[in-house]
Amino acid sequence: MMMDAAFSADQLALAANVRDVLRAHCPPAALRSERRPGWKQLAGLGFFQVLSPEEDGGLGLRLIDVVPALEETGRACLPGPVVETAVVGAYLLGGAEPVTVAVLPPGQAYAADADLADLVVVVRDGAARSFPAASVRLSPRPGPDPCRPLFEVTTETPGEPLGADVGAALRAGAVATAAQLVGVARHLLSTTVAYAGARTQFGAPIGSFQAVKHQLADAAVAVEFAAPLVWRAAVTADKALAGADRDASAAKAAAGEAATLAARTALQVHGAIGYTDELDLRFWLARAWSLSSAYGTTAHHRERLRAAIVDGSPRRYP
Amino acid sequence: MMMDAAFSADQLALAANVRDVLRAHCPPAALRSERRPGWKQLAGLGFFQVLSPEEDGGLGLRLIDVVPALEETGRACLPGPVVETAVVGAYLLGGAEPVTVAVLPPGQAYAADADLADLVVVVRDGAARSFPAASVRLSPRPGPDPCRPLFEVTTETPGEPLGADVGAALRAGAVATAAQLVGVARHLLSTTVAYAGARTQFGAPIGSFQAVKHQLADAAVAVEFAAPLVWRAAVTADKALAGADRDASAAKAAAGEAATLAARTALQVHGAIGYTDELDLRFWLARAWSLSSAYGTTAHHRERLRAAIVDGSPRRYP
Amino acid sequence: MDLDFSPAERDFRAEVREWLSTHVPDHLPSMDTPEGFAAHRAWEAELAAARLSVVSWPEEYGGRGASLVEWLIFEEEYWAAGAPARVTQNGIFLLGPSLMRFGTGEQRRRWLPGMASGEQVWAQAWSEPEAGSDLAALTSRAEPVPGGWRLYGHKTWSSRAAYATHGFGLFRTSGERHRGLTYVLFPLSDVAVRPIAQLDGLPGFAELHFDGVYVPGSLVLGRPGDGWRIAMATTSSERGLTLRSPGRFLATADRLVALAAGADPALADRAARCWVEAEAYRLHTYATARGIAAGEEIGAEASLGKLFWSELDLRMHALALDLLGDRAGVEGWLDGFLFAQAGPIYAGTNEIQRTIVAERLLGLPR
Amino acid sequence: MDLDFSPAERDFRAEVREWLSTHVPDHLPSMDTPEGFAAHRAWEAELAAARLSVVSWPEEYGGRGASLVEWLIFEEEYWAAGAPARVTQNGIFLLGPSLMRFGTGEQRRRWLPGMASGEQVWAQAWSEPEAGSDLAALTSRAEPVPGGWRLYGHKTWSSRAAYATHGFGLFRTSGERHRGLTYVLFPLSDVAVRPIAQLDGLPGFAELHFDGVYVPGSLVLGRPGDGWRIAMATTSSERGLTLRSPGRFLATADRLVALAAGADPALADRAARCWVEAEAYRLHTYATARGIAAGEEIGAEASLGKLFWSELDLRMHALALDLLGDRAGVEGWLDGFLFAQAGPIYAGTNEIQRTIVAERLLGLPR
Repeated sequence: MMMDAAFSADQLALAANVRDVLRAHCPPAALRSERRPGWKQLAGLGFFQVLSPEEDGGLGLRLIDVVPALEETGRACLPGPVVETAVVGAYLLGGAEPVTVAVLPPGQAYAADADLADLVVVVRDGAARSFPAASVRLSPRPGPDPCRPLFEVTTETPGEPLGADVGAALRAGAVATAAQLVGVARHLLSTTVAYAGARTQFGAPIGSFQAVKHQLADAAVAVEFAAPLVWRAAVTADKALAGADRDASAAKAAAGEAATLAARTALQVHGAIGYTDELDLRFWLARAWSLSSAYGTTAHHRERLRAAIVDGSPRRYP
Repeated sequence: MMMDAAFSADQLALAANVRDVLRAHCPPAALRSERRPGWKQLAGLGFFQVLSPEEDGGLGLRLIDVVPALEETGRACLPGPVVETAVVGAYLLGGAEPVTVAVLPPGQAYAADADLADLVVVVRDGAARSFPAASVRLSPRPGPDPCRPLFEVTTETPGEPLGADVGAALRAGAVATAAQLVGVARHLLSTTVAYAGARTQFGAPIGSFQAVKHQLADAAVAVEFAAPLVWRAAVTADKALAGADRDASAAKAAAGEAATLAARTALQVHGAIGYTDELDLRFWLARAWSLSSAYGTTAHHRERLRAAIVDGSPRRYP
Repeated sequence: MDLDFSPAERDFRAEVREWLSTHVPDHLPSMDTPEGFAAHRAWEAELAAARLSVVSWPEEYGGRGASLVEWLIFEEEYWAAGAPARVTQNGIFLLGPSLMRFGTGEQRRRWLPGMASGEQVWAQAWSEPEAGSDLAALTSRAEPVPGGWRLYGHKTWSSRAAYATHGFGLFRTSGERHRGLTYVLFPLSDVAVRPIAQLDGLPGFAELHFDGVYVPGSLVLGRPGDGWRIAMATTSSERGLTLRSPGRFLATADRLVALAAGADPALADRAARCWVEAEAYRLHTYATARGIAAGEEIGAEASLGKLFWSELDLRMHALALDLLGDRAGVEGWLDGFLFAQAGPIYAGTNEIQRTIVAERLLGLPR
Repeated sequence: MDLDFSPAERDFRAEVREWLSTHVPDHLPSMDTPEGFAAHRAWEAELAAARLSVVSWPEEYGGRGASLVEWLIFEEEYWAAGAPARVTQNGIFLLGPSLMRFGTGEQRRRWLPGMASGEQVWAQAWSEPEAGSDLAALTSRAEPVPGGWRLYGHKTWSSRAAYATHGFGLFRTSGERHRGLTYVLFPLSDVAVRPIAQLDGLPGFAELHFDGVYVPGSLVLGRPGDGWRIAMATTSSERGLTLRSPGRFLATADRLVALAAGADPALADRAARCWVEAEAYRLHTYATARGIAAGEEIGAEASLGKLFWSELDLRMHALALDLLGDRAGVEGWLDGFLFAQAGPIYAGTNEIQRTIVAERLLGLPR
């Protein structure tokens, strides 16, 4: 709503480019038929190298610069390991070569989208190792999201240790995922508003009933106040400020809850049809659920927040 | 609603007697002018000796037998140490003599209604001691409830140790308070329904708006499903079953939350007028808040439930 | 009210528990696949052979004439044992009670035994594309022809219809909004069935297209024009006792509590809360059963229960996902999570339930 | 957007913090008692003498011409220092902005300085017994007489009016529902004021009875019939930035977090959540301030903020009571708890705010 005021014209322009590309090349129909719609075109924009240093051929931008663009990837429900390739990979690998990356973060059992990866990064016991895709065995595991399949990764080689700051990379992954969740939630809201304006029951559009209006308003409030926590977390991550982990957890937890609430509201307003393959809605519902447990579940981040704020020293003011 | 099916005809008849007495002798106007309205008439019914053994001149009933009657004392917002005198006192003192009792339970700083007491029972470190009112100093302390004033108790004598089972007495106090909270919540609901049917805004009774209906329905659900936990807790307390403490905590927490939700809903539906001395509503709001922290706050009971259920062994089935 | 069970009730519980402990199959494929449907039907036949498929029905229809309390006991044991979801549920829980109450003797004898044994599996056909919550707006119609009726129109969200053998639904026989509806049973063999894929990709629902399907007069339940009244009685039992007995939620809550052992206290707190709420639903249901045994009718009260269990089920499954993260699917919680999402929608949306509670139980103005 | 503050903003924060650290009084009696009202007014005068009472107002009216960001900084420091609630708030936050925007030069010069210094304390008079949420249904009226108007009717829920010196409100000057309302200022000396006791027994509100009170034409703000438009601009600022700056919630959340140290983890979890939410409100407000500085109008967006802070305030005070039990009163949390209960009611109920968000921001049909 007013949140655009938080971003610079350049940041918003990048997002607008991503949005245009995804409208053209990742329409909802593509979610049913393609595994990686729009990726070639995004690569053409330099999107997957956006955080890599300019000397490596990247755009050399900061995380905050891509928050609105990442939101657009959530809004479009873009499949594939976007955050892993454009964000976590850039932190861990430097980004000299454009490779597609899948990540198995600590606390998670499976790597999402590993079927598309050139490199699989496994983080265990605080250390990251990378494995060429050809060297690992992938076994599919059930998950909620048809466009974000999960794989158990079995490694048979020692892999290559990565020297970069693993904590910073995972933190950036959480913040980037939070930005996507905000985009997912915004799409869920707008598509539900459109449906509620068109669908009639009891002789009136269902969007004219107070119960529907008020549910949607509550979801809008949740999204509106999750968004600033996301940009705040991106800023503190970029500056490696004290509190960067805390802010990342605040962003991920709030965005996950906002998206889950938006999903619940969308399904409730749509009724049974929202539950089915007849509509595209299910892709965004699934994304809200699957990203909510990526890079730490909401509960995990709430636990970290409690430790940082109540047991830590939470001074706010500069 | 259907909960009457849970009680016997005798149990409901006792409640009906109490209700009739309180309608006649504890009308809302009395809450503004009297400290102990209806007490004499309730004593005439034997209400304050209801749990005492028949050989001591009591009625020899069980806790479950008075749950509906206790609910009526909440519904009428009856002032004075009702639970302390009729329930906790009966457990601790036997009840040979009819005395008015105030209690300072563990975890609480102040004794409610101690200004009316003949005896003040102080429970500390698992042991109960009783003090004649004349032997203690009472200092008023601020609380939310004008009809349930709080007092700091300063003792200057050692008091008399009470040999009875303190745990059982406090547990019964929590269950009895939960029953009162259900009654408070039921009154808040019914009085708010009446107001919503009469008050018009935007050309219609506000009770015809979905937003008002749905808030009240949610509060009704909370009350309806707190009530069975209360009678269950009374039964397991009477039989001293394993799980009696757990069931008491479930009852107290659920009833406190239901009453607090009913209070919030009542105030929201009434608007500013509910906030004022113009209406009687404020007495029930205050009672919901003050009883929620009596015999353990809702949070305290939730903590005990977690310990009993997740860290304990929660088998349900016989 | 005590939760003391009589010796007979205890014996019954022991018998059911014992039987289940040696018969419950390990894990059946989804009932929305052909092989899963067949496996579930075989399981229903096994249950029926032990006379455990519809314990509260009269013996002549395949039951044991068990009391409501015994039925609740059966359900507790059934779900605690991890037994499969009932593929027959729309028949035995929705149509069955209506048939017993409104059907002729011949209709009852003809249909109830096959329903109890799982030989016939029934799909419900209430909704239409333009009438979801607003059932009185139905337009599918039954036209009188000699000896019976011909059905025309289009139904949707018919659960289980992709594999079921029969269906039941409301069809318009006159223009009056509520009083123009008639309750009709029909074999699915003559109906064009188009499966609808759900979130999990499987056809849990179907669309039904009627293009003059003939049904004899003996397949009308009650009198023409009585459909609304009968359906309301049916949906009220759907909302209330029969469709969602506490057993299922108790079993879910127990599994959650086991999962939460050693978890972060904030999560353990939510698990304990779910456990208590499932218990509250159980206690409430026993009290309701006692009320029914004493001759009370369960009407709008059923809406209170529907609101409570559907919201509880959502919270329980959200907690499971928070506890398990990306292992929720492997651990078998994902189907339940998706099914829980439907709870506040089917059998009358929760918005409609709240309005019923407000108007009919609390007395707020329409 | 960074939260980097400029050197000037840092200096301003340091100055405010320093001044407050030596001036904030320990504890004033409630502003709804005569002695408390006087003490609060004395405190306002002290603030005004340091030119800290209305920092964002132009210097000629007693302010410093501070930016919105500086005002937010002031508020953060003010509440973090534990300074008293503002008895002047209806004037400086509601009427003041309207006067600056819609008043004549003479009106501004006449009224703003006394408002800034606390010499005049203003009460708002929107509601009537039959028009709470539905302001367009107001019936109190202003009748034209030579040189001015005579006011008739009955207002209620006028905060602070028991002790205030002046009031402002809407009065009907024609029958058109919205366009027949006129914005009038009036001295309370000529009005019959009947205090209304609140939950805490103190007269936080009053009823105002107008029986032909004369006000000169110079006390009408804007043109006759413009009242609704001006009031909407006022209530939008009431909902939005000015009435409830983040500073207050930040201070409450910080105190809660301190209380929660060592508490049960489930309670600590709620405290951490409140802390984060107060921070979210702060960040959102800075972004809004930047938007306003860039020329955007704050309209229906204000409703989002009102919903968020009022619900947060309820949750924070409920948590305080859960943490403190019967010591909540002694520890000073009870007044805040009661005040928080009013949050979802005043300045447009939260039901009205949700409808505004749904219709004006999301675009749902009326």
